[in-house]
Amino acid sequence: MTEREDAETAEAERLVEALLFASPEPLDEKAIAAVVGTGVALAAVLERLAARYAGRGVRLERSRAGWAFRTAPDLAAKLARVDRRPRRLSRAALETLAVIAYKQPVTRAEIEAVRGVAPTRAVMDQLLELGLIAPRGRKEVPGRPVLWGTTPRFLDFFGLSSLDDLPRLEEFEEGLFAGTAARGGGDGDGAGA
Amino acid sequence: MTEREDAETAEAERLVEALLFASPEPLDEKAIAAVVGTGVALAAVLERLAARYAGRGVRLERSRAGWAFRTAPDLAAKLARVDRRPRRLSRAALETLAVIAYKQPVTRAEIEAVRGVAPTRAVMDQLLELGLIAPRGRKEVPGRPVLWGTTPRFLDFFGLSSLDDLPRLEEFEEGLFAGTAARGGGDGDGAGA
Amino acid sequence: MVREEEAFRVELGAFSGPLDVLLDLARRQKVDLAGISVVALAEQYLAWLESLRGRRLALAAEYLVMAAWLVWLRSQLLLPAPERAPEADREAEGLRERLAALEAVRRAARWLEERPQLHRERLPRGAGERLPVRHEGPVVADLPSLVGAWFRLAVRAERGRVVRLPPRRLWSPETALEHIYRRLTGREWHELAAFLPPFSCGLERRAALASGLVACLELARRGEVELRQPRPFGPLFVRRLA
Repeated sequence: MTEREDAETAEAERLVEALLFASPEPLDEKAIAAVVGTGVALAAVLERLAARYAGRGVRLERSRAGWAFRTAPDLAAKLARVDRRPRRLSRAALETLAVIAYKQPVTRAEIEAVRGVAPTRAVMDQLLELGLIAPRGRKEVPGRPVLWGTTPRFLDFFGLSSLDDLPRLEEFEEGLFAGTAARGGGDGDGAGA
Repeated sequence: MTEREDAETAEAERLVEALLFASPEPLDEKAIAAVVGTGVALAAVLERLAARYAGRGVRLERSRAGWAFRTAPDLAAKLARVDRRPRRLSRAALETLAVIAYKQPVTRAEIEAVRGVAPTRAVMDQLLELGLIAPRGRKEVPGRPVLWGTTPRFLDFFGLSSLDDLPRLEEFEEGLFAGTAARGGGDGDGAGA
Repeated sequence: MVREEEAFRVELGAFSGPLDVLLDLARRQKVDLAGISVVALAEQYLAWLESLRGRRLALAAEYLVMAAWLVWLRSQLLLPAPERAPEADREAEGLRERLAALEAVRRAARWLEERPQLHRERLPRGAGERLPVRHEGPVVADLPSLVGAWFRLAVRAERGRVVRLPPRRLWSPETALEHIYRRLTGREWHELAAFLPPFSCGLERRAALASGLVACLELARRGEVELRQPRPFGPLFVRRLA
């Protein structure tokens, strides 16, 4: 390779590098050639560029869609942004926890029957990790599914002294629908909850 | 530097490279440290990374907005079609932006005093939408008008590392008053100048 | 303020306001701005304005205000120094300074324009990657949201069951009136509840009781029966009048 050819290849490599960096999508060799021109040995340029990025934090990857820069897979876990703000239990987690709290011990299938959807693995894992639920043996039916119940930590978490402190829907229904006759007693119940 | 420290720095450099490559917006050192950790000599790592990319198709740029990879300006002509978002700022927008950059914090009325016309709503909207200007409180005069200033994105947009990179306004005035004595007005009104 | 700036520019070319026109005229004098003749500038401006009026272009008030001021300034500057209004020289100097300041800002704007701009000379990463977020903050939830979640589920389950039930049996006031009137005999008091149909569902029973009460009130209005309720919200008694 002459010195001039060398300089041309180096320049083409810079251009391809910038092009693939700025492109929103992977580019195939035809699209790259449209920018770089046809006077360049594109395959060789791409190979050199890929070699330059080998082992770096970013790699030049080739897929069926074309060439693109991607962060090195081994860094994925370290690149995660850490969010230390408090976050609320998701609606799905709250519902699952509520069914377990009110109906315990229950199987996953029973939770699904109430909610209409089965709790996801991620939700169950989160509740377990938080120590809010625990297995309570198995139900003696075919398949022997695990029964779930709440833990002492659950009471702590919600500031309850016992499970009896959980207000029941019926108490409210009496108060709401049975008219004033029930009001006297209903109020007292509600206050204790 | 021990061999181990060396390996750690190299790994931190890969991580910072991946992080900055993944982000289209500049990241400041605080944001980078949040991912890389504080046990690293971040300034040195960034310096090494910037040196590694010097002369490449992509450069590591530093401004008050933070660090960001950007394509090398000399390749612009060939890359013109890659980014579909180039939007030319109108002369009115550029002049308004110049007044804000030099006189900040500044009210609309003060911009009007310099340009002879108030910036239109459309111009202010465009500058705001591009994230080049932002309100900087209010001026404590009757009516409490909003004060405007430029943003870190303004620096990134124009490739400035800080507002100090702006030439002093007096430099632009140079030559405007040259030869005053010699030219002293033909009709007598310039004599006092 | 010249709000019409945008519309106006179409008619007046590249000028944004009268100061812009004056700067352009001043630069055509080809001397530095400090040495510019304000008298000549005023005359050029007025001539320019006249040429526009000849073409019947609508002018914004700002251009005419500037014209009026320049006419005054020119007339003052043409007077011998002792007879001039003392502020005239100051005004002329002020105008030169404003033109110089505008020119400097224009040059600054041009300098900015020529910078290697983002998305023009310097492209950002096109395919930014969204980095994963790892939550390490505490998880919070309160009792009201837990209980609320349960109540929503329970009510939804209840509604789901209602769908499977037969349609509600309702006792209309007309039916109730006919039913009670036919069965109410003798002069004794009868508890209204005794006349209700054997509905077991609470809601249906309460609806029937309401219809029964309406029916009894109608009968009482007609003078057919009288009603008695010994205590508030207690049972209702009804008997036929003679």
